[in-house]
Amino acid sequence: MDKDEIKSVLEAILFVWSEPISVKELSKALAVDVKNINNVLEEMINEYNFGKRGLQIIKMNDHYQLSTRPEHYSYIQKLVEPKQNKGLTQAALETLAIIAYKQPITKIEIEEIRGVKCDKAISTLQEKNLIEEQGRLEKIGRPIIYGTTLSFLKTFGLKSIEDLPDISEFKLLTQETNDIKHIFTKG
Amino acid sequence: MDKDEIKSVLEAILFVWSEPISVKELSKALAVDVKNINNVLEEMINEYNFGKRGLQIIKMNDHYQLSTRPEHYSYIQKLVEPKQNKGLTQAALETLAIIAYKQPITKIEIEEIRGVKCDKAISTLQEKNLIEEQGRLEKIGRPIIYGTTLSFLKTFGLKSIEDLPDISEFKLLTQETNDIKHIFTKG
Amino acid sequence: MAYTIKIEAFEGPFDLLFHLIEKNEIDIYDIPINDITEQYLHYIYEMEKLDLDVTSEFLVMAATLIEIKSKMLLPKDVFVEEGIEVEDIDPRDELVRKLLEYKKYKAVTEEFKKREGLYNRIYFKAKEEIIFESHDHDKILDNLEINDLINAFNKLLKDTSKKIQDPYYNIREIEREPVSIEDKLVDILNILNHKKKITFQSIFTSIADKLEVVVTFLALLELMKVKKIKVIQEKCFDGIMIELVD
Repeated sequence: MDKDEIKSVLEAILFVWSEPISVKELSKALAVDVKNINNVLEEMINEYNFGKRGLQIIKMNDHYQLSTRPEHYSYIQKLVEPKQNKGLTQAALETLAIIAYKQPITKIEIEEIRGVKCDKAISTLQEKNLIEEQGRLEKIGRPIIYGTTLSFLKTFGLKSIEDLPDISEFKLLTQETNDIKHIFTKG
Repeated sequence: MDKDEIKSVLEAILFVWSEPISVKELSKALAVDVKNINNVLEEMINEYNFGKRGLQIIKMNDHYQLSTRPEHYSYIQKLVEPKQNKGLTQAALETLAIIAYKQPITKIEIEEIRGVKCDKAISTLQEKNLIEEQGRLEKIGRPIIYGTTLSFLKTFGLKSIEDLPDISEFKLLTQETNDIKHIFTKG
Repeated sequence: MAYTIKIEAFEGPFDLLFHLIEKNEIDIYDIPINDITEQYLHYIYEMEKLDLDVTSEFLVMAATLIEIKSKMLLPKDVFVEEGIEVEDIDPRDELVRKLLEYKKYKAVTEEFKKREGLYNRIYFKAKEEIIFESHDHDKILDNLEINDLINAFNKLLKDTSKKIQDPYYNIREIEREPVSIEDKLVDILNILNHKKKITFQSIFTSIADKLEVVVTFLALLELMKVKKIKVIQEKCFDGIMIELVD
């Protein structure tokens, strides 16, 4: 099977499947090895992005899914029932950001950073399947450890956790923190 | 909107819709005249056919639909476990159960419950005269409303629809489709 | 001096402190602890006046600020370590460290918000149904029983619950109609007008939604309060019965 044919079959399968499908399954269906499938899919992602296509291929870890592009939102919205997705609250988003970057993390650690109780935010995030319990810490009280889910990756358009925006870019705060003592001696 | 952009939006809409949609509705959604839409779609049909794409655009009268190509079906078949070939398929029975308990109901509502498209199951059930079209909903797309037939009652040895066994779980699964009853007063 | 303050909702004491620091254009590394403490306390006072929820965390922070303030009044210890003159740790140090840590995530939250919006603007389609049907079309309807229908339905239920647990499954939100206590009051009274006496459990059996359970319970309490219903339990651990008061 040549590359164009692989692309063609992959497009067909992604369309029919419509839900995230793993490279392994695609490899099995096409009888083409995983590495090859991954390479072709990466190429396809680029072609879709630069070819002014109406669709895009989303990657989450080793799963792929076909969807529309955000820029066509307003046209599609005219035809379908309005989405009623209410966004997450500030509290839930802050909690999610902390979990995303510091996972695995316990509730107490999250609360130390936010300075407030986070029970409600955590249960909202769990209900929305954005975070999950990933075990318990072997210390007093055996606190639950939280981490993000695969749905989280999809919802925030991330290929994997490594894809999270570099937090040090956010005003270089970590470095500044290290300098605090030094600055304080001046005051 | 230039031609490439129109193509891109059309592809997105055909994907989301994934069943026949009329040029008129497309024209309305894009605010581009019918003639222009038709021309662009003809061009797209050719591009899909000659570009070795995994998808094709099918034209039926003044309706268009995005679909896979029959030559890729054998690959898709490998992803699905072989089904029992006796009697109605699980898909058809599920669809029938939903229609029986929730009638009058639209295809989209059935698909929301089952999580997959149900065109084939519905057409089988119609062919076997177990369900019938009972009118149309007065909203975008004027979706068909389905209900069971007399032949359905006969086939399952029921005196009337009230005779169906009580399934309390049905309530949990289908709460969201309740609003249709308000829109469509049975008649 | 009379001045009005617009009280906003703050996510917590850090959020409020940041608001004050930004509003006053303060250098975070050199927080004028007197001013900030005063303003912070004023906010809490205003929040209480407006009956806003001042949680214990806000009060703990107030205590912390006051503690820092008092420590700042003490003379600084200066000591010599390995020949270098070192000042003792600034009492504000710990607070600043926490504030900066919080600020980092607050900043990243803005990025998350943008991304979340993006996701809400893309659409997926439903999976195609893939059926490989028997060719023996004429016999399809032979020997069909109502049990086949029920079995098919049970499998659907099982598949659906499996799917919901599948991490790759599309998040699909089903917006429920919000239930009001008033609705539930009417519901319960309607049932009682029919049956006169029902079990406590029976009201909850068909409810799947946590919120609806809570609302139903509140409705029950309300009906007891206005003496429309009577709730009886004959013996310990007996079933609880609900009766209409005539």
